[in-house]
Amino acid sequence: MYIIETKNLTKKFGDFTANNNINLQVKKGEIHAIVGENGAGKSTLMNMLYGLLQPTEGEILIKGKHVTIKNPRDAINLGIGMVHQHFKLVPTFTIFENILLGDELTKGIRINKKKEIKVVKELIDKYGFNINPKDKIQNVPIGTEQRVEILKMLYRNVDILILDEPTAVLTPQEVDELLISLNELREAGKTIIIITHKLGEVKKCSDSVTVIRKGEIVSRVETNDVTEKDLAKLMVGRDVLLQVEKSEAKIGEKLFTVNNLSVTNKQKIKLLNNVNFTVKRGEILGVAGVEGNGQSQLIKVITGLMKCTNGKITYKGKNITNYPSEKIRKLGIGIIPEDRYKHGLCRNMKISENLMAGYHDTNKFGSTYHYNYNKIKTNRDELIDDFDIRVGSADGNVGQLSGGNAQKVIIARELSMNPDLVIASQPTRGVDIGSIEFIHKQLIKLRNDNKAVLVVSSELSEIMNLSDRIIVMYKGSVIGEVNAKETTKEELGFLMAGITDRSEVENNG
Amino acid sequence: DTKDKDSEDKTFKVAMVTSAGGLGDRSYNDSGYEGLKKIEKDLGMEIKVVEPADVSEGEKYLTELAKAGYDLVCTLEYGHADVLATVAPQFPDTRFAIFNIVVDQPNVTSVIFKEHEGSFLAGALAAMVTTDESIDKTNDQKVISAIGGVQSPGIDKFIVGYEEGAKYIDPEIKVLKGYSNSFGDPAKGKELALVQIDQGSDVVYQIAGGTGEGIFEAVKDKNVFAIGVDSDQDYIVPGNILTSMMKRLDMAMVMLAEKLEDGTIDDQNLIELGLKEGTELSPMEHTKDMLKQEYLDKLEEIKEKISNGEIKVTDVSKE
Amino acid sequence: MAKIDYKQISKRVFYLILPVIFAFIVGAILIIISGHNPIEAYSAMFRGALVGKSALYNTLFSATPIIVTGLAISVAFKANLFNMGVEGQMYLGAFAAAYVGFTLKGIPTVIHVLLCIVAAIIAGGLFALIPGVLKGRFNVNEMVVTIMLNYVAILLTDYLTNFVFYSGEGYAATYPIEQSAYLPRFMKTSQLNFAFLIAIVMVCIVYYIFKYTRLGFEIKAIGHNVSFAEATGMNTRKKTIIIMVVSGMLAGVAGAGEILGVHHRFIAGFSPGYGWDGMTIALLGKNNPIGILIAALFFGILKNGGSTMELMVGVPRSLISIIQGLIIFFLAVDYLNTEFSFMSRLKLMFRRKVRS
Amino acid sequence: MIEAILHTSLRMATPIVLAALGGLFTHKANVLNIALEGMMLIGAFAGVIASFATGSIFIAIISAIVASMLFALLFNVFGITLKGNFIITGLAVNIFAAGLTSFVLQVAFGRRGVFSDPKIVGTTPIHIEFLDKIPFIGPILNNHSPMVYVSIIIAILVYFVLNHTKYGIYVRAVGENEEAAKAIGIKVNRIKYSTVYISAILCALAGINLSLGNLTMFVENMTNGRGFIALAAIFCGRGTTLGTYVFSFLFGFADSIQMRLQNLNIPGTFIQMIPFIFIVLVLSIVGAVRMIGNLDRGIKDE
Ligand SMILES: Nc1ncnc2c1ncn2[C@@H]1O[C@H](COP(=O)(O)OP(=O)(O)OP(=O)(O)O)[C@@H](O)[C@H]1O
Ligand SMILES: Nc1ncnc2c1ncn2[C@@H]1O[C@H](COP(=O)(O)OP(=O)(O)OP(=O)(O)O)[C@@H](O)[C@H]1O
Ligand SMILES: [Mg+2]
Ligand SMILES: [Mg+2]
Repeated sequence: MYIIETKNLTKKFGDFTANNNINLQVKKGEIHAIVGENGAGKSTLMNMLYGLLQPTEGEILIKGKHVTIKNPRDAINLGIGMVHQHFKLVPTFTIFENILLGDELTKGIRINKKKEIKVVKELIDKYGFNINPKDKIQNVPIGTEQRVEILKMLYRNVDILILDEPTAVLTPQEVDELLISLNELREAGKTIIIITHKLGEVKKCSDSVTVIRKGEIVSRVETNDVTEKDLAKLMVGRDVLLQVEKSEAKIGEKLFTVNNLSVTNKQKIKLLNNVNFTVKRGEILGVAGVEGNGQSQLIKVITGLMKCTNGKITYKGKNITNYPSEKIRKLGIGIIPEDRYKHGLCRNMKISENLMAGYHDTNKFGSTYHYNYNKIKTNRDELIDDFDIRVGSADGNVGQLSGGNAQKVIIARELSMNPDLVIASQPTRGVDIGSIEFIHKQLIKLRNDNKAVLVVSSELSEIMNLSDRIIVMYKGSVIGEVNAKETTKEELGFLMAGITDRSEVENNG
Repeated sequence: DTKDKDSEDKTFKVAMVTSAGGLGDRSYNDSGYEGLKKIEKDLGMEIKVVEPADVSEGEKYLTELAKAGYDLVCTLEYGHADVLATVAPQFPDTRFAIFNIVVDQPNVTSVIFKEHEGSFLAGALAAMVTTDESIDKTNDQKVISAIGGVQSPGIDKFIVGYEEGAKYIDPEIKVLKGYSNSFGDPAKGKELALVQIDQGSDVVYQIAGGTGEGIFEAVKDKNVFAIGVDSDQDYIVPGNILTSMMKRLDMAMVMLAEKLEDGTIDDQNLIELGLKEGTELSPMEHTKDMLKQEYLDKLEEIKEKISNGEIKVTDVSKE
Repeated sequence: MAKIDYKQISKRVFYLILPVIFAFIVGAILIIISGHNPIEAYSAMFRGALVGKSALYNTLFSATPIIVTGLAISVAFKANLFNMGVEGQMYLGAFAAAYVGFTLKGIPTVIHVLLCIVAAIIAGGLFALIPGVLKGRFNVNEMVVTIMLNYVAILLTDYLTNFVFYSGEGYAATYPIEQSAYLPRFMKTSQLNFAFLIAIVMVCIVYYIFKYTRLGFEIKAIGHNVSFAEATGMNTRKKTIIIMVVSGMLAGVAGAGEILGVHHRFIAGFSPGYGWDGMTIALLGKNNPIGILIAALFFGILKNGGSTMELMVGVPRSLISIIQGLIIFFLAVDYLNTEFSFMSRLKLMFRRKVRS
Repeated sequence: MIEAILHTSLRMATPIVLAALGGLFTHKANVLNIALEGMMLIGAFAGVIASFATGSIFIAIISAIVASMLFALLFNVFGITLKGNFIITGLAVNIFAAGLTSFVLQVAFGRRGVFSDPKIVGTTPIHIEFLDKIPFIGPILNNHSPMVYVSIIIAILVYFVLNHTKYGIYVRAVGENEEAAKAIGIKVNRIKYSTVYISAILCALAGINLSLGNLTMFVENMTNGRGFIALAAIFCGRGTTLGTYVFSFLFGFADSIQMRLQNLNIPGTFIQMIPFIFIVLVLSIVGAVRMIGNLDRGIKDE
């Protein structure tokens, strides 16, 4: 008997079929992975199980019984919990308030904050997360938000836990920890559905896998029977390079230099402390580090979203300190921001409009005083083609695109302007392996064309695969620099933990 | 001209266009409407009252009424002056009337009230009672006050007349002034009045439309005097409204209708109504008994002096 | 080529007419209660608003100011800026137009009119600069500031009218403007004048800005997502100021139209709330210039027909507001979007019933 | 003098305080409630009518609340259930309320403009003995209409409800991130409805205070923009209970100062601008101070 079973579940958005006759089967007590390309319909399927979307056709059986899940409350009552791909947290609330939202602990009619904090603290400790229950969501890094989402569901004691790309924003250590906790949860009798683009994780933790392509199930296999490569092939329908090959770097002149960059905020906290580095033509410089060590601020400053309090940024010999992003883009710097839907895209605007934003004042789309809609449309169609963006309707809004395809809109926009330098922050977060391959190829091509890339990623393997040189950030400073070819995950791990002198550790250990 | 010939058996039609405040102001517009109703009752004419939503509709209203065959179209809105000057020539057979402002057209009668003169009387009376110990509603301070709706020469005309009247009786008297910035905010009116009463005023002259309703409440609560405006408002808070500076719009309307009936209206392009015919103090039904006879005599004397030009009251709206 | 979806269009029209019919039915009941004949009242309304050239012209006349205030508000609303100060900006614009209208003498009419309008644009724009700068520089809530400044603008123009440029004619109005600054009428018996053409030109300009210019693009982006707009180089602080100013400038035009076309002098308190009506118009028109034009024309019909109804039949003025309020209620509803959720809800309910 | 000014301020601020506290709920639920004005007006009207008809202040209050809630129902049906735009529905409520009050007055009572009658029973000011003994504070707080005290109690209640109860948390969650609230199974629309009803109740009290506390009459459109001032107070107070209260009070304060200054030899219109300019100045200064040391570019996403 399956704990979750769907029969010919179909979901249409207008004319577009996102899920077509899905017959999903998940056994009780297993970890079931769902993989598929961006836009394959994974989130749609899960949203139906969680009551956020209503199926167009088909049935859902939970524990063998027909159910109608009208809203999340129904789902939770049925023992289903879900952690969303795009977080659903209240920014001004604290972590504990978010976790207990809807299940507040009260004393009389008054909320018992003390008890709430205590309970949440225990929960956090139980799963070994390193977060402070009293922090406000708006002040914590995105990785913490993810953990809060998971804790929210764990607190609700659901039998079935759906995790939609939970690891996309976690550090490798955190991923390991999460996978261990998932295992523990399984031992405790819970059923887990996990969506992820990282096939390694699938191999590591799941018992069985469902592969979805273009809204249909193409295969359901036992994890032990397949390799990563097999899965990749099932997903994409062709062989995929799990690691893009790149030639020897031909380093050129200095292109972009950051000198003594510092940011001190209102509360007199140094968010960045004398950061120095240089990006040369023909190379990819990786910025590694555990999230929350100043990478976001660094990117904000060098992409013109924030002013620095000290230091100097030079590009092609020109002082561009504290330039706004408008001017920065004009100088030929492409920007791929970390927060896709906040800084990179506008959900409620058309794909074509998103593809011109940031360059909307260039004459690519007509003159400054008159847009030419033919040009705008041509640009859209070309980029959708060139960058293989999977859209339901080319005329639709970006909000309708799946996460990975939305990211490709940004990549397409920034790379199509032929930049000399690309500043890319988490460029492949939440992107499927086929697309990762594609994006990596694009970035490497840029480097091979004697241009440069600065890439920030919390994904160590991405940093190591892509970069020629890696700097590591720790507490707002650059703590070390290594050569990508010579370094090891271990060495980077130490640096990221703030340990520069390894002998010290070894002696102590 | 057929109008004169058939005047015997013809039923005249009279229309009135209200000013921005509309009916229900218990003063200006209502007073005009009173007159209109009297015209219907006493003179047997057909009447109509209409209320435009805003000034820009004036032209439409005046035109349509003229077209509909009204013999006399009166507008209480002085903002219609310009419009009337263009509409009137198009309907030479219709008689128009406008109040408080002069429109120079052969078929327009402009009726002007000398509100400053009536206000002078009100001020004089106020000055006399404010220190009268025999009245339990006044104190020994020489302070009285006035509250206007929105500050403008049209309103200041009342206040300045009032002040001059008070000073005529006693140059030392202090006249407090306030504006509620609205003709329809009674709560504000009440507070303003309370503030003035707190500062020693015991006679509050209201020239503020609906805002005045709040002023009346304030004088009732504090047991001091108010002075009403436009129509006889004494009944609103009997005993606490010293008097009302009546603008006899009702009488003026009736007068116009009478002149229409006997055909003399065509020669009347400007009618100025002074103390006798137009602006006068109410009969003071509820307060007369509190007042000394000498006050009333004094008022008569002043009236006389204004009429024969011995006293000149400033009209600030004509500068 | 995209197919024209007739079903969709007829649905849209249907849902546009439905609320009006509904409001009129409720209105009819109230008319009966007030002791009048609804058929008579409505036919007066219909005739007064639509039958005959001068009726039609008067309807356009009533629509004129609110077309422009609607546009003014839409520019700000579209960028998610709550400019509730269009009323005040319009007052200052109107005053400036009147000032130029009565101080400059002996210049050719076209030039005089243009100068008046420019003055109004400048005054409205400058007044909107205050909330714009406060929002752009200090992030002060523009809704509050504009509501407050409305009072200031009206008081200020009251002062100027009553004490500085007082005509001496006994009511709160300035000197009349020169004949050369008049916007001419189209026909003698209707107040419709060239201000309407100006309004139409404004519709075109705003349409063009929204659709074809960089500013329009940025207004849209800022309105949807400021962070995104900033990150894509739109300098949202500066643009906020600019957008507020543009909105204020349009408000100024609305004021100028009223003075040059209708009153021919500044009258204290001349606006019965055109700025507020503009808000309803902008929202009903979904911030789309064409939509605004249609919504304003509809309001024109209501207003002009409403006054005929009061004039001819004697239906109380308040009833017209009631009907207006009702129509706005029904029009506010996005029937096309709700229809589906209603249907699906019904279906779900039905399904549940069947199961249990 | 200062005591008198503060006494007046408190009285004048009370209708604004009540309406603003009501509006605070909708504000927190991210429903822009322009209808405060209309709800207040209808409350004032229904209160006066009921008081006139029954002579009972209690029935007057109940009627005001019921009438105001009926308008809230309209707002909810059109604004929330049928997904109309809040601003339009709010404006429609205002137009409708203004029209209906004068229509009923005219048709049912044959009156125009003003409805005042000796039969209308107002609230009587409360004299609290022990306040007499306290200097300064005593004279300010004493001898007010009951709604003044009610408004102070309500302010405390509102603070408690918004910050310390489940309901308050849900309201805020709905307002800040509807998706988050939905995802956890909170009935978003139900919460929104309820906030509109709460604001209707408080607006009714505000209206009662205006028509039966400050005055004992109804005058067409007597709210005179107080609903919008209340809305402004909410925004000025950045949506906090205390801030909303303080700014509502400041409006009353600035207004009563203004009234006392009218005897100075400055044109009255400039004096009357004081409250409005004062608020703008306060906000600008607060804003400017907050901006010091700000490093982020761009407008804040509020
Ligand atoms: N509300 C919507 N309206 C229209 N189309 C939608 C909507 N939501 C999703 N889609 C479309 O349905 C398809 C499936 O989307 P879904 O989010 O389920 O993909 P996914 O498999 O989760 O992708 P990813 O891995 O990128 O998250 C996409 O093509 C998307 O564009
Ligand atoms: N629109 C107007 N047309 C002519 N006279 C007016 C007008 N408004 C006010 N007045 C004059 O000003 C005086 C003061 O008016 P009052 O205080 O009663 O205000 P009001 O008539 O209610 O004002 P509103 O016109 O706003 O209703 C009135 O006696 C009247 O003569
Ligand atoms: Mg997804
Ligand atoms: Mg005295």
